Amino acid sequence: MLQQLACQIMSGLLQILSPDGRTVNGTQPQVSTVIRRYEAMIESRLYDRKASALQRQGRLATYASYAGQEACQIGAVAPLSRRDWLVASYRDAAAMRFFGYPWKNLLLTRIGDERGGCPPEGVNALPPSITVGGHMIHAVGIAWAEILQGGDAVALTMFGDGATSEGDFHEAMNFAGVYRTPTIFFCQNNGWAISMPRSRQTASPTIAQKAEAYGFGGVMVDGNDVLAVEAAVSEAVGRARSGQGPTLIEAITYRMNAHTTTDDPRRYRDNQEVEEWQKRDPLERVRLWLVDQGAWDEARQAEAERKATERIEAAVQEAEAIPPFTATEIFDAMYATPTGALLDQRRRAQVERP
Amino acid sequence: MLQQLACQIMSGLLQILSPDGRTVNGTQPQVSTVIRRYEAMIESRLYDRKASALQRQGRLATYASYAGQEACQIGAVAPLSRRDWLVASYRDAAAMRFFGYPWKNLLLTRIGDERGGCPPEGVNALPPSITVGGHMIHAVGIAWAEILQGGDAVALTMFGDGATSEGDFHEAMNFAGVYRTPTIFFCQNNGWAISMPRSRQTASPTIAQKAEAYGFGGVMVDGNDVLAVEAAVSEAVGRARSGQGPTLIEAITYRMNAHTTTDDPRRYRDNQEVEEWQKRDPLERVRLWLVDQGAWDEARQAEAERKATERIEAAVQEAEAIPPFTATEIFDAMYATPTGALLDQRRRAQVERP
Amino acid sequence: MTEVNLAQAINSALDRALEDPRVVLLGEDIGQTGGVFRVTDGLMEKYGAERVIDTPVAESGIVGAAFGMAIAGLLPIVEMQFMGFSYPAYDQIISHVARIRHRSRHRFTAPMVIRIPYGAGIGASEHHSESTEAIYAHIPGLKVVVCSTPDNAYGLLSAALEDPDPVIFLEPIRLYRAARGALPEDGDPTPIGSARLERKGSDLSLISYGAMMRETTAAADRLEAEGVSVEVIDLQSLVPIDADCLVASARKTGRVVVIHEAPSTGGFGGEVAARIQEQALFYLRAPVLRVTGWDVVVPLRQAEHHYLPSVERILSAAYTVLED
Amino acid sequence: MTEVNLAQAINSALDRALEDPRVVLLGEDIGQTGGVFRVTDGLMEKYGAERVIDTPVAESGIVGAAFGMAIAGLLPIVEMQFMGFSYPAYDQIISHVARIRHRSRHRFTAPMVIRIPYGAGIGASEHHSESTEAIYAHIPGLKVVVCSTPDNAYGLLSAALEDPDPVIFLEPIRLYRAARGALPEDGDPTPIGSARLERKGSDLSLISYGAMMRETTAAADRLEAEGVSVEVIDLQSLVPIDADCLVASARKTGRVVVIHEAPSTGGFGGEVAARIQEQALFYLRAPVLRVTGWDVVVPLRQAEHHYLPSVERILSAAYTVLED
Ligand SMILES: Cc1ncc(C[n+]2csc(CCOP(=O)(O)OP(=O)(O)O)c2C)c(N)n1
Ligand SMILES: Cc1ncc(C[n+]2csc(CCOP(=O)(O)OP(=O)(O)O)c2C)c(N)n1
Ligand SMILES: [Mg+2]
Ligand SMILES: [Mg+2]
Repeated sequence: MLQQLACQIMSGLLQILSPDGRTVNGTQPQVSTVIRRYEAMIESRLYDRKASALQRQGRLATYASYAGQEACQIGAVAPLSRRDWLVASYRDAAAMRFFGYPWKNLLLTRIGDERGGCPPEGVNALPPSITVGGHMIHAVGIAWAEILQGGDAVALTMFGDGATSEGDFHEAMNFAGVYRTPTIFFCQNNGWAISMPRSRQTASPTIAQKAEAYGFGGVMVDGNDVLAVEAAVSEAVGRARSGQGPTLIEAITYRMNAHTTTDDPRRYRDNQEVEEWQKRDPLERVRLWLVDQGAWDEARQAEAERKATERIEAAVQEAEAIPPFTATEIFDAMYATPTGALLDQRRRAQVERP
Repeated sequence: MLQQLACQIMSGLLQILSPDGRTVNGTQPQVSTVIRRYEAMIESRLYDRKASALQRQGRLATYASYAGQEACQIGAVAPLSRRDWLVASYRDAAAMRFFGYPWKNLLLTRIGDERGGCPPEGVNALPPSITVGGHMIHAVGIAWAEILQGGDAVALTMFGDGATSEGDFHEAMNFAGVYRTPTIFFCQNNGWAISMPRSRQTASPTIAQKAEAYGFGGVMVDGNDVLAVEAAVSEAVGRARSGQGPTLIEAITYRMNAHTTTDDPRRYRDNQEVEEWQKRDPLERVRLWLVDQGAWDEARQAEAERKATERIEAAVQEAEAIPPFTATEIFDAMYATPTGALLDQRRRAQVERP
Repeated sequence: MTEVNLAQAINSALDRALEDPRVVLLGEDIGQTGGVFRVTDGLMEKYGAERVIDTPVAESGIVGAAFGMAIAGLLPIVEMQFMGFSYPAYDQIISHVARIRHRSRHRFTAPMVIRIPYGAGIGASEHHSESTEAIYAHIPGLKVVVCSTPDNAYGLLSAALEDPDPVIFLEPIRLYRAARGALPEDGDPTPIGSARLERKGSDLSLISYGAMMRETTAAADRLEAEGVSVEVIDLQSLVPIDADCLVASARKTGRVVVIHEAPSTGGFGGEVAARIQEQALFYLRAPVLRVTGWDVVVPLRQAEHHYLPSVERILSAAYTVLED
Repeated sequence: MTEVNLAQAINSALDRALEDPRVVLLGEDIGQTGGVFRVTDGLMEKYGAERVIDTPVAESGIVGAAFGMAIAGLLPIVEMQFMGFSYPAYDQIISHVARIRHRSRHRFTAPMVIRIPYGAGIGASEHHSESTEAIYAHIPGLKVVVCSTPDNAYGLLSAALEDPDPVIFLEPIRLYRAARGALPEDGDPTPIGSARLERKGSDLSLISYGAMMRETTAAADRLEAEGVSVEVIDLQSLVPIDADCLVASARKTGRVVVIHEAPSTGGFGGEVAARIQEQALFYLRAPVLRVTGWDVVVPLRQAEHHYLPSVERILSAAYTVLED
């Protein structure tokens, strides 16, 4: 399989499942695995809808929808094991959830509560990065530490096409190349960075090819094809784990909704473009294939949606049940032990705002 | 000639004059031009020696020798016209001088006097950059302004192999690519960034190829061959001037001396490497060729050295004759008009330090 | 006299600025969408994509490129999308923008305006609520101004554009829509370096700037209703600072409270307090108190209100100094 | 008891630190050459290139990678080659290093030490003489310490390494060779957050830190010779600050001069003066004066001496406050 993969990578965009639900190049995916991926994508899609709705109701602050990018999100983390690390961004809630970061935490962050950034022990995922670009080098440092400590875990970092313009992208890629750290750079090229189209973000024909400037390989993959994404990441993880260093993966995808709930995409893009991408929906092609295999039907769809909705609703309830910080609790996590100035201020906060 | 050039560039390192003073590929350079370049290189070499000596005598603060890189320095700026811009680094005194920035100013900066940073009107060269990497984007902005203002000047920026690791290199290259600014990125890959060898600075096989990540072209040139450097830059300038955008040029060269006068290269590199490069001296091959053409002899050499020495000595005298700033003059160039706080401080400086 | 909000006032000032062909605007999403706060709305349509420039996501590059443009004779106005995203550009600002005049003894200069939306209060994500003006105010070579009303926004931005030196222009996010008022009648600049005496008084001086002017004037109203004569000063300009105004007020009232939303330690309030005691110590009848954000990262939406200085906290400090 | 200089003291502390296998050093030219000031001399040979790591020229990358290492359980000590080259890393420091504990409510932490050589006095090139501690002291989540003697360099660095939070460790370049003394006998850490009472006195308090301790103690010597009883405080730790020590001293002497080499406006001296007047106003018999570098870029070698606070300038301020 690897051989075959490599050859497709060479010839351009890696694709396993076409938009009309047929496998390309005679690959035969395992039905049970595909079902698991599809169920995760269903849950992700539903969470995204729920979160968007909550935001409209004023129950979340802002929210960044990943609808259309579910294949990237699930495919990118599927090959990771528990000991690996995920260093992702504000738009990667589905990936983080699939990696074990609870919906509850992801919601909390969006509700506006720092406790969202505290996943359960054992979940090796940093809180989602809000700054663009700064977090990729963290995945390099983590992976590097892994080498130095003799482990074989890898670190995968997720970022957008816009993030590749930041100087920090360059420094992260360069360090990864020089020290051959087991880092996977996973770029979701969703065509836009807020209002800036990919074509004006950088003049290089592809993002994948940027890896060559750092002495390692880059691949392009159909980001709306969960199997292709998973295959590309699997290979990169394998390389990283066996000491062959980093890989850059460019997943071509599309952000179907606004940048965040405060954005109005009609100001900068044609609805026609959105409609075009609608036809390449990442869920639909998996569903078609599964139906074709006789492994899926409407009943199973309904059941999957019901279960997912239950889990999401439970998470919403849990998250919303948490009382906001009191005036004094905001002082408690700046240092391991609050400084004298903080203790003093905490006291004043209590007195002055009774 | 351009055609021929391009083909050599494609095949790797561009070279016109081999270390033993023979032209490669049947190029026939113009003798009078070569003499002018050679004389500039002689003067540069002598200045470098003088400045190093002055530093040892405590008459300069630190000094960064460019010995071995004279072909880069002269070749890089030779194709520029007066209306173009030069944005260079601490090691580029010879290039700056050849562009019109007086030795006097370059000395002043090294003596430790800000007036070094004030070249005569009409010399479009920023004071040498001391921070590594931050200045390249300035050449992008300048070149961009040129487009917006309808001019056809170009901006050339000089930097080292180490500088390519900074995030600012990436952002500068990316902006130049996106806006197709008439910027020439001239990298002197002298093998070392203080104690860091080029091979550990980045894992990409060449620096030139990094340009591809930004959608434009990069070329490699023998940096110890002044004619090759000039040819490569000429072509890049031509492209930039005619609206074809930026070029990255990697000139392969070597720093023969210490990083600066406070550095001890024996700590990190073999003398053997230095000796190897001695054989590729950028001045010697030009001299050999000129002698071969019957256009140079010992008398002309002596005469050129005498004249150069005179000019350098005059500059040293001029620079050293300038009295250091008084206690109040240091306040006079922070703003167009000093702020109240500065006026107040200037008064105190006079009173408290009589 | 039409009323506009703060964002519209800045938009008007930018619009007028663009009549000068040297002016270019650069920033992330400022063109096509008119900026995340719509401050540059309509300007790209009016002046073209060559002068109102949408840039890649690269703050250091934006400032560095603008610096080059300024060197070459243009007059760039840069937008940092949020103050929390200005840090990648900090090196360009401190090492180059602020220093080129000094480095070249006036030979090269970089007059430009760096607009930075700042401050908390809209329940935004992390990094979107910063108030780190102190890190800019400490850099020799920069001027730092903060607007608080449509009037001074327009006036200070006009002055910043006329200034031969680089100006950091801070815009309180919380007031973009909330602060409403008229534009200056004559369109005249507001001199950089002069504070605005919001109101005169004799018992107590409240000194603030930017978004906190709201809470400050509200506190002043309350105090006046209680019979305290309050002087309210809007600094407007952190660098250069209007020391005369501050010192005169402190000498007159003998009681001073400084208010800002940035954390206390190392915040600009320390500079104000230090200057006042330097020049008015023996007039002070109480310590100069600072009412500031706490020394913590601005909390997210659920607890943000615990962070921002409230009218109550200002009042509490006022009562304390009035007691002495 | 062998005498060492400041650079050697730091080298010893690093050497001892490296005995802990979690410790790694990262920086430009720290390995093969032992650092431009030879502070890390010999450490790569002793501990290997995997633990004493020469990096590419990329400050943001260095700090960001070290941050990742810290998250993953290592204990990185980063060297910024000069303070003037730390700005490209400012975003990583403020946005990530200082905040990950807060962002994750203690779940992830980044204990690490960022060593920064700082200050003027050796006639260096531009950007090599910076003293911008104020921009670090204003960031919640960081601790900021400044050494001034071999003893407290060793002690503070040891404490910084034991600290569960990130510490900015400032090293006065001017004292690397000039400050000589013994290492702490027991190798014990110097508590972060406590000032050092360099000498006790009753007429006047001189408060300083880092390289300026030299001029400060010299001025104190002169004053003592003239019969003035001078208290000298070496802050050591800017964040957290030892407010009790400062306030007690101010209350005792009633006359305070704060000395640092950074520019005055927005410098840390403002914080010190503000705090003292807040807590000791009615004990003050004269304004707290600041003797600082001027609000200019540090001049190059020929005029640098005009910039740095001199013993005379400290004396002049001392006489002023003693007169009141
Ligand atoms: C350092 C920094 N600069 C600017 C921003 C504001 N911002 C948030 S998202 C975004 C666009 C990012 O685009 P991309 O990387 O393609 O990711 P996408 O949002 O498309 O997933 C920008 C400019 C930021 N968060 N951080
Ligand atoms: C931002 C920044 N970081 C670090 C330094 C310190 N420094 C001065 S020169 C240098 C090496 C630069 O190497 P290279 O770019 O190859 O240029 P070369 O000195 O070889 O000409 C370093 C790290 C600096 N000047 N600026
Ligand atoms: Mg995108
Ligand atoms: Mg080099």
